[in-house]
Amino acid sequence: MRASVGLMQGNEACARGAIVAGCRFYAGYPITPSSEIAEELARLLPQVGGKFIQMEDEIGAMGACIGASLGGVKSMTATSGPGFSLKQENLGYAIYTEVPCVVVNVMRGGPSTGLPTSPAQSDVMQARWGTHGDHPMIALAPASVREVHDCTIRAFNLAERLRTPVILLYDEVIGHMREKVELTDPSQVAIVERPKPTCPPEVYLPYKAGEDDVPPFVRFGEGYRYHVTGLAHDERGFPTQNPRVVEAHQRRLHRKVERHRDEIAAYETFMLEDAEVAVFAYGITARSARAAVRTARSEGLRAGLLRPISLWPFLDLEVGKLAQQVKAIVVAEMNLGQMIYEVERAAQGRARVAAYQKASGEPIHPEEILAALQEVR
Amino acid sequence: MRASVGLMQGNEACARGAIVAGCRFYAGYPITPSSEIAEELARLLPQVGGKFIQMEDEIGAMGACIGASLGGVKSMTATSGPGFSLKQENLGYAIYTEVPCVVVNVMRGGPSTGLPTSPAQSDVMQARWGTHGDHPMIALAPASVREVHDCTIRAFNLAERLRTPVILLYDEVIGHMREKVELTDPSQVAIVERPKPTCPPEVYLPYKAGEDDVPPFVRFGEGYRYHVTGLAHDERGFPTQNPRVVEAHQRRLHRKVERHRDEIAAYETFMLEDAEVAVFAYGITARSARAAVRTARSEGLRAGLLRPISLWPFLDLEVGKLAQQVKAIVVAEMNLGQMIYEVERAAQGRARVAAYQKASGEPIHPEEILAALQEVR
Amino acid sequence: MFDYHEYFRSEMMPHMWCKGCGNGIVLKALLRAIHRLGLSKDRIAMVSGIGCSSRLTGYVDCNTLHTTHGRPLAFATGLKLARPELTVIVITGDGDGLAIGGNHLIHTARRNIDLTCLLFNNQIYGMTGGQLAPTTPEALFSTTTPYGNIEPNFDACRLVQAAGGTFVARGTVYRAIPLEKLIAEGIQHKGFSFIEVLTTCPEIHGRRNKLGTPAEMLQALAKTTLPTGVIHQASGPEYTEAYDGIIAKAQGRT
Amino acid sequence: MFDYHEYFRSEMMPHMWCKGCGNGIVLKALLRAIHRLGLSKDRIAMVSGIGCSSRLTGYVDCNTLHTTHGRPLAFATGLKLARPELTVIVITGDGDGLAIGGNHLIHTARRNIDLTCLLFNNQIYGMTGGQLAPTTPEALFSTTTPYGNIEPNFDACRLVQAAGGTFVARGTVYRAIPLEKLIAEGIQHKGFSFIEVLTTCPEIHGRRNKLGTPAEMLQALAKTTLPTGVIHQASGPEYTEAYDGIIAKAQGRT
Amino acid sequence: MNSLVHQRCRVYTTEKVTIRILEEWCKGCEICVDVCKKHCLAMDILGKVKVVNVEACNKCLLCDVLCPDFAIAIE
Amino acid sequence: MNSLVHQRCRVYTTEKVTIRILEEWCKGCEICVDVCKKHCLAMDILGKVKVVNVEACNKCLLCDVLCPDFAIAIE
Amino acid sequence: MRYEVRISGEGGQGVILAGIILAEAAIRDGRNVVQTQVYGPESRGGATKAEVIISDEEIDYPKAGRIDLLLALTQEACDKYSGDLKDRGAMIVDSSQVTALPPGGFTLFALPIIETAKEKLGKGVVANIVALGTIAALSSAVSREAIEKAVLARVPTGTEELNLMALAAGFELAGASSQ
Amino acid sequence: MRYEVRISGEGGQGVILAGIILAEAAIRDGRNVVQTQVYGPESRGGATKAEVIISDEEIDYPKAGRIDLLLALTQEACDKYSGDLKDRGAMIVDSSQVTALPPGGFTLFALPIIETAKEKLGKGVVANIVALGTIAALSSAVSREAIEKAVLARVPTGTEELNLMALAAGFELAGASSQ
Ligand SMILES: Cc1ncc(C[n+]2csc(CCOP(=O)(O)OP(=O)(O)O)c2C)c(N)n1
Ligand SMILES: Cc1ncc(C[n+]2csc(CCOP(=O)(O)OP(=O)(O)O)c2C)c(N)n1
Ligand code: SF4
Ligand code: SF4
Ligand code: SF4
Ligand code: SF4
Ligand code: SF4
Ligand code: SF4
Ligand SMILES: [Mg+2]
Ligand SMILES: [Mg+2]
Repeated sequence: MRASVGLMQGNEACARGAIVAGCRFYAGYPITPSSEIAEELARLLPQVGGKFIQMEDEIGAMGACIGASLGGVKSMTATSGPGFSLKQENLGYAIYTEVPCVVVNVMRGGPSTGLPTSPAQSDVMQARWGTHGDHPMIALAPASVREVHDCTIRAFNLAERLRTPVILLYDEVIGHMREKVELTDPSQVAIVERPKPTCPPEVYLPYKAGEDDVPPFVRFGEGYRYHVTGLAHDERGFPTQNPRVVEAHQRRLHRKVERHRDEIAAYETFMLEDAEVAVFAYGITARSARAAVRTARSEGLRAGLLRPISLWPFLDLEVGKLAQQVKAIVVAEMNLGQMIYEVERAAQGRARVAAYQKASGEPIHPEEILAALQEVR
Repeated sequence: MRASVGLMQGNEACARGAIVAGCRFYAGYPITPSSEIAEELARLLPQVGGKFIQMEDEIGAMGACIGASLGGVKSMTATSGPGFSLKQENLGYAIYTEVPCVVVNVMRGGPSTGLPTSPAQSDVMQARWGTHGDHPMIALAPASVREVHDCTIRAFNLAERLRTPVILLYDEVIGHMREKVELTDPSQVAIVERPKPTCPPEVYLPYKAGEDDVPPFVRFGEGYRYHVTGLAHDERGFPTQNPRVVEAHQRRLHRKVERHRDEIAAYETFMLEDAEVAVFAYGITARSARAAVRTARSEGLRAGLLRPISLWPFLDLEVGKLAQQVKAIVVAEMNLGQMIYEVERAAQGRARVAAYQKASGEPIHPEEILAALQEVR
Repeated sequence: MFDYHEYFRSEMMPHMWCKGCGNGIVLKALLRAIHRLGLSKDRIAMVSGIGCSSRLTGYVDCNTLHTTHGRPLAFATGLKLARPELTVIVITGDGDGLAIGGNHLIHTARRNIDLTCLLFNNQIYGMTGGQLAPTTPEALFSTTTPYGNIEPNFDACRLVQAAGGTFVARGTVYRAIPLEKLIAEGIQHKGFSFIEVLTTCPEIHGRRNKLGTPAEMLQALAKTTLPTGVIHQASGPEYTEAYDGIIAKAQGRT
Repeated sequence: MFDYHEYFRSEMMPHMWCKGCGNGIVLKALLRAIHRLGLSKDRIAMVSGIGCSSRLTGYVDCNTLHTTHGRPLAFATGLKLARPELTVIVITGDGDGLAIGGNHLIHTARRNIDLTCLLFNNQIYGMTGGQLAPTTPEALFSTTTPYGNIEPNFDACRLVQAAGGTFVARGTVYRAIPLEKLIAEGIQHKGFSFIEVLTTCPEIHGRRNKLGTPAEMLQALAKTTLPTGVIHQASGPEYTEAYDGIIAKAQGRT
Repeated sequence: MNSLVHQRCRVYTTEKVTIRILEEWCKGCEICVDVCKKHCLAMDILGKVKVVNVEACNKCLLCDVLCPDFAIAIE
Repeated sequence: MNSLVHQRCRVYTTEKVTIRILEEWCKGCEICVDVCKKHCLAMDILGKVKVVNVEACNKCLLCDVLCPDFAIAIE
Repeated sequence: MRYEVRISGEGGQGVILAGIILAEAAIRDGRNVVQTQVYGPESRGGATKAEVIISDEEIDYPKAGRIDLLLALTQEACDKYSGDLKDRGAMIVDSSQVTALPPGGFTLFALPIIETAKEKLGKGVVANIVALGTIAALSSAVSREAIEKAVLARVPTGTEELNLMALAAGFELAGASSQ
Repeated sequence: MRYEVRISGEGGQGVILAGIILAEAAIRDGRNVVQTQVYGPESRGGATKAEVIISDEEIDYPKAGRIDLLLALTQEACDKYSGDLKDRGAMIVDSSQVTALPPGGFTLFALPIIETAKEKLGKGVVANIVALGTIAALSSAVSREAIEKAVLARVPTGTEELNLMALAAGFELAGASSQ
């Protein structure tokens, strides 16, 4: 497990990151292009005393993941589009009952079966809104193999810290490519554990949060007998229809994520200081965007890049500021318009927002983004 | 089936509207608060020679619905939050393979099991983005029992006309309340049938569209043997990975809905002509908003209401215009912020956008909206 | 004598089940079985789906998990793998466990993981107001079979046995003491135990089909033509134990 | 002599299956059975899920529907109800039909709707590169059981029979002529017919587990310990016909 | 807590047997009345069970075991 | 169309039997070679099947029925 | 003018049907109407209610909030559902069932509804129709003709007579009381 | 400088492994590297390819688009994958397999790679390693030392000798040809 410099595949990096983060349970169902995560963990988990199970479907996998997490074990599942759709109901359950876990979606072309072996970025809105009912959401979008590894660890840390599922979204190219990576020694990586109650069982309220809106969590079987339900519930975890209790719970769930926005928010800027036009791009597309910005600069166009690493909650503030600075923002995505809606909203008409979209199953080439930049210059 | 004036329940109106629209197949799985639609259709369908089946789950119900539609029968399914989450994968299949059907979601409190018997409006973003991959979406949101009936018919007409699933979204209160309704004689209602090919089988291309981007459709078993797949496919319906073909298909799907926006778009304005503040509200909340606007007017506040009946595609233009006219728009919804994102985006900073949100399981009362209006006046 | 109240969450009682509903009788048998086995409340986890029967978990003062419709066995599988030392009891209904959750049932049986599953078969969807279940007898009425049911129904025990279950039993709420024994045996069995409990829904199913008073419905169960008692028992490697073997292998210990 | 090519979509051939894959042999048997029964291509609908085997529908020149993973029986149920006059044949894999789609399988069997389901059991997930299937023999390797499989596997025929299937049969690609006959009988059977076909995945499963050449894998099937031939046949009301009775009732004709 | 519940019970007692009825919880399903072969039990006008013949009770426990509402206990 | 496919076949024929090989489609799995008890078939150096002894063929049809690639037909 | 009626009682008493009939009567009178009720597990057995809002204008907000007339057939229903009765509203209770009244200023009509059904009409199940009679009599919600027709249109054939008698009995009870 | 290599052949020839070893060799040389390949059903049997991009700078776009060096072990692979070879790029083909060449201006090296593996080394399976030798020799992609170490690190124990010989044979073939 001692990591250093080497060639590593994106999906492998995800599996290894999970092990470093303390993940000791994986339940999944195979699907291209995410299967290597499962395959790697089927091998690695028992080596560290953890467990891997291939369930009968993605719904069961999500359920088993939540069950294991309630058993006190850091848990993960991974899938791609069709499987991500199937997980939505239980994902909502985990959000509502505040059970930490990490859900990886390696995006492929869609909708439906689509292009199983081609990349896309067309599940980013689904990641935010896929399950029914009101819910907050945290999603990270790494752009390199190294970042897959680190974001997986961050996803676990955030999940445990905030008692909520965290979604890791990256596309087939990132999942399948091998890249030179330099990894920190696992012993140097900061690992977060779920907040534990300090009170005795008799007074423990599983859904009573303190200051930070995160209720302390104790695994099943430790004497803190409590109830977990996907029905609207009170601080004791018992079903309630009391409108005030229901509303308060709903609002706390949102606030929990909202108030930790700064802890969650992550992005990279590239040559943005003096930029007059900017690209907004994430994941694989951001790599092309970086290349395009380099070329644009060499051609005298003051371009820059805002690359969100955390997609949800959305970087409203950062995009708002960007819109004040630049003339135009090119939103480049491998879909027919998803994050651009958020950029438009945050820009509030202060900068022109232009789209570069592609849904052919191929990654966007730097030259395509360069052309888009030149058009809005 | 001769309709006239009478007391009718929302869910019953949905079932009756379906029969008038020519629906002859229903597959579903019971869930509160939508079950009455199924129960009513279990009774009505065989009376008109149609068929009803209760499937083993919502996934199967959505699948059966698509199968029946390919068999040439207008088909419907209905559900609520948790079931709507489960239907997402097959819903995407129907969109991608262009199989018409109507999917009803009677919204209840959520996420997860939530409040099964309480109203909410918290699945509207899910309706747009719930399935993986890029896809267009049509969704209607009636606000009265009569409108449930009419929107159900419209949903079928749009579905058949555009070869795509159409979603009907309303909440528990609308679904369960009984109201005086006056229905047009069914024989006077315009019913749309799916576009049929005029060419012989040998040259039929099931996914080649004409001018209007809607490919003609022929049911299975008529000599036009063809292939339907959720994989990316070409005009013949055969799997392809050709980037140009894939991209063209994706763009046509979006264009198909986009170019018929005017046919789809529906909304009501109330006292908006000279309004200086407006409410944006749909479904049950719009009824409270109407009452609030009345009271506001009586108190000298020039308020008005924009009530979208079609939620998706979003009424960008109409909201954009509204933002130019009024000082502020109050978006009132029974959720913690969903359509408000779209309103903010379309408003482009031209009007203040304020939220009135409630997630307690109770409908929003007119006085709450009135207070919100007074605050932004 | 044994006092059920020791096992209750007093805040949640009395329970929400209708007058005369058989679910309370099953709950009693379950609590007696737990008591008889001397299991500590801290060491028991109960996992249920959605339905009237699944509300049971809310009432019992142990580690309880009320999951999503049809999925309790999947959640329980994860929990058991994470904490093999817990006694995990799954509560499900005929809709929850045989309709939407049928697949998890057969796969859990196949894996032979050490869970005890009680399936409350009341022949109907009680919670949602009386729709058809895969156990509703032919010709009976439900809200979704207004002209009488035409679907054959499942023999849950046969199905679970065919799927590989190693302890398969059927009891009824009318014979509550034998039921208690079956439950106790199921819990003690190493591997997947399945106990179908024939129970009654007088409020919804009974009323619609004129099946008589709650007591009459109970008594009718005495005459079931289905076999009762332990129907099948076999031994085979238990899943969490087998997985320990994998860990040993992976760590080079075998 | 009979010419398979009459039934092909020439644009889609040759097929995508690997060298030596048993799927082609099943396709042949199926086409011969169709030919033998003299069914018109226009009157046949084939519905499949997702997997190598499910790609079959793309090759056959009839009304074909390649659905989502695990769901072909649900789609087929809707289609059959809409068009009872069509002969509906469902193609599924052991992952598609027994893992994710297991629930639809048992419920379709229970309803006894007139579909013919061919389940291609190659003991593995071929399409996704060789993960564990619920049919993978114990101790064998797959990409998700790198230390050997510890899960018992399903006997699909037993399961379907227990669920209520009225025609249950098992054939192998090694005995391709009897297979053809089983398929023909299944199609002719009124009600749900289930035919498990033991087939081979030499490229993925065979290679990883060193099961020999394609021919050796075929020949190994001759020695299967599972019963083959028609395993169970019964008669019972067929679902679409029973539903016609409901329509008659609703319309006051009975 | 137990004792608290017990205090809320109506108690009928003889040397051989004690029958406790938790009226609050009794939903009046009449199961106990029906299954008691000794006719010890009956319904009162408010639809709650009452003991009409505690002497006849043979401690068969049927009522105790079959009451779905934990409203009757035999000791 | 059939005849088109047939034209693309290599044909081996005797009075008793005609063996057609559609080389384009043959993937070289060797199943036919293995199952032919009469040793009529063999692989060529490009990994395609060829008929080496058409005379010996007893029309058992095993090769025809078991070729997964529709590449060999016996008439 | 918006007029809000709430009919409450216990599951099985026919409270919902009474609400529906009242609503249909209002339609016969040419008025607008919305009827709602409680759903879900908590409505099985236990207290339940139906609400009817009648108006000549369009009815925007469909839920009752300021009840003009409340009828309670059981004590539990009265306890649970009398909260929204408006100041000086009318409250009809079954005199044998409801003994404890909520605080507040309202006009009370304590009538032997269930007893009348049981004893005068010999059928406890028509208590809901008796109740309807009292509502129609004590309010201007619906006309007598409309409620009679509405009752006839809803009840099973063969029971028309009985139900009309029940309705009349309700009118009578109310008449006796309001004199 | 970005250097793009594509290694193509047929499933089972070890093309992917060759790509991985090449990439690992580049890492040993202290360079940045990205390796990609074809996935999915179409990569079973049939033509397949692995791509390696080597650079001293950060590698943004990870896919090959202007190939510097293309190696094709089969005709099918050559037909399918030679499209992106840049003008004046290098093309190494197996001389016995690839007979028809694509149009365009490139430096061709037709080498008996498979034959060398089969006949000189007695093991057809090491053709991929022979191929690697030719690539290392004919390009400046990786150093000889790095590729040797990379090969040793990846091949099964017991086959080190054979594989080093295969690599050397590749260098030799290339040397002979580039002289
Ligand atoms: C995904 C989903 N679909 C449907 C429902 C609605 N639902 C709740 S309980 C239930 C059926 C209950 O039947 P059963 O399992 O037999 O339990 P019972 O109430 O009869 O004890 C259904 C369909 C749901 N909660 N979630
Ligand atoms: C919802 C969903 N989950 C997973 C997949 C990925 N997937 C495609 S085929 C397959 C399994 C195929 O196995 P099987 O049904 O046995 O068919 P085979 O390829 O072996 O013929 C899986 C898991 C998918 N397409 N959709
Ligand atoms: S509805 Fe039926 S199953 Fe549910 S609590 Fe009531 S009687 Fe019991
Ligand atoms: S992977 Fe296996 S099942 Fe799939 S085509 Fe290849 S040999 Fe056949
Ligand atoms: S214990 Fe038996 S005899 Fe005594 S009251 Fe109960 S049922 Fe009757
Ligand atoms: S069985 Fe229980 S709930 Fe029913 S009447 Fe007797 S004591 Fe009351
Ligand atoms: S028909 Fe039989 S004998 Fe003739 S070539 Fe084929 S396998 Fe050999
Ligand atoms: S069986 Fe078919 S594909 Fe295989 S070698 Fe023989 S002819 Fe070729
Ligand atoms: Mg049930
Ligand atoms: Mg398989």
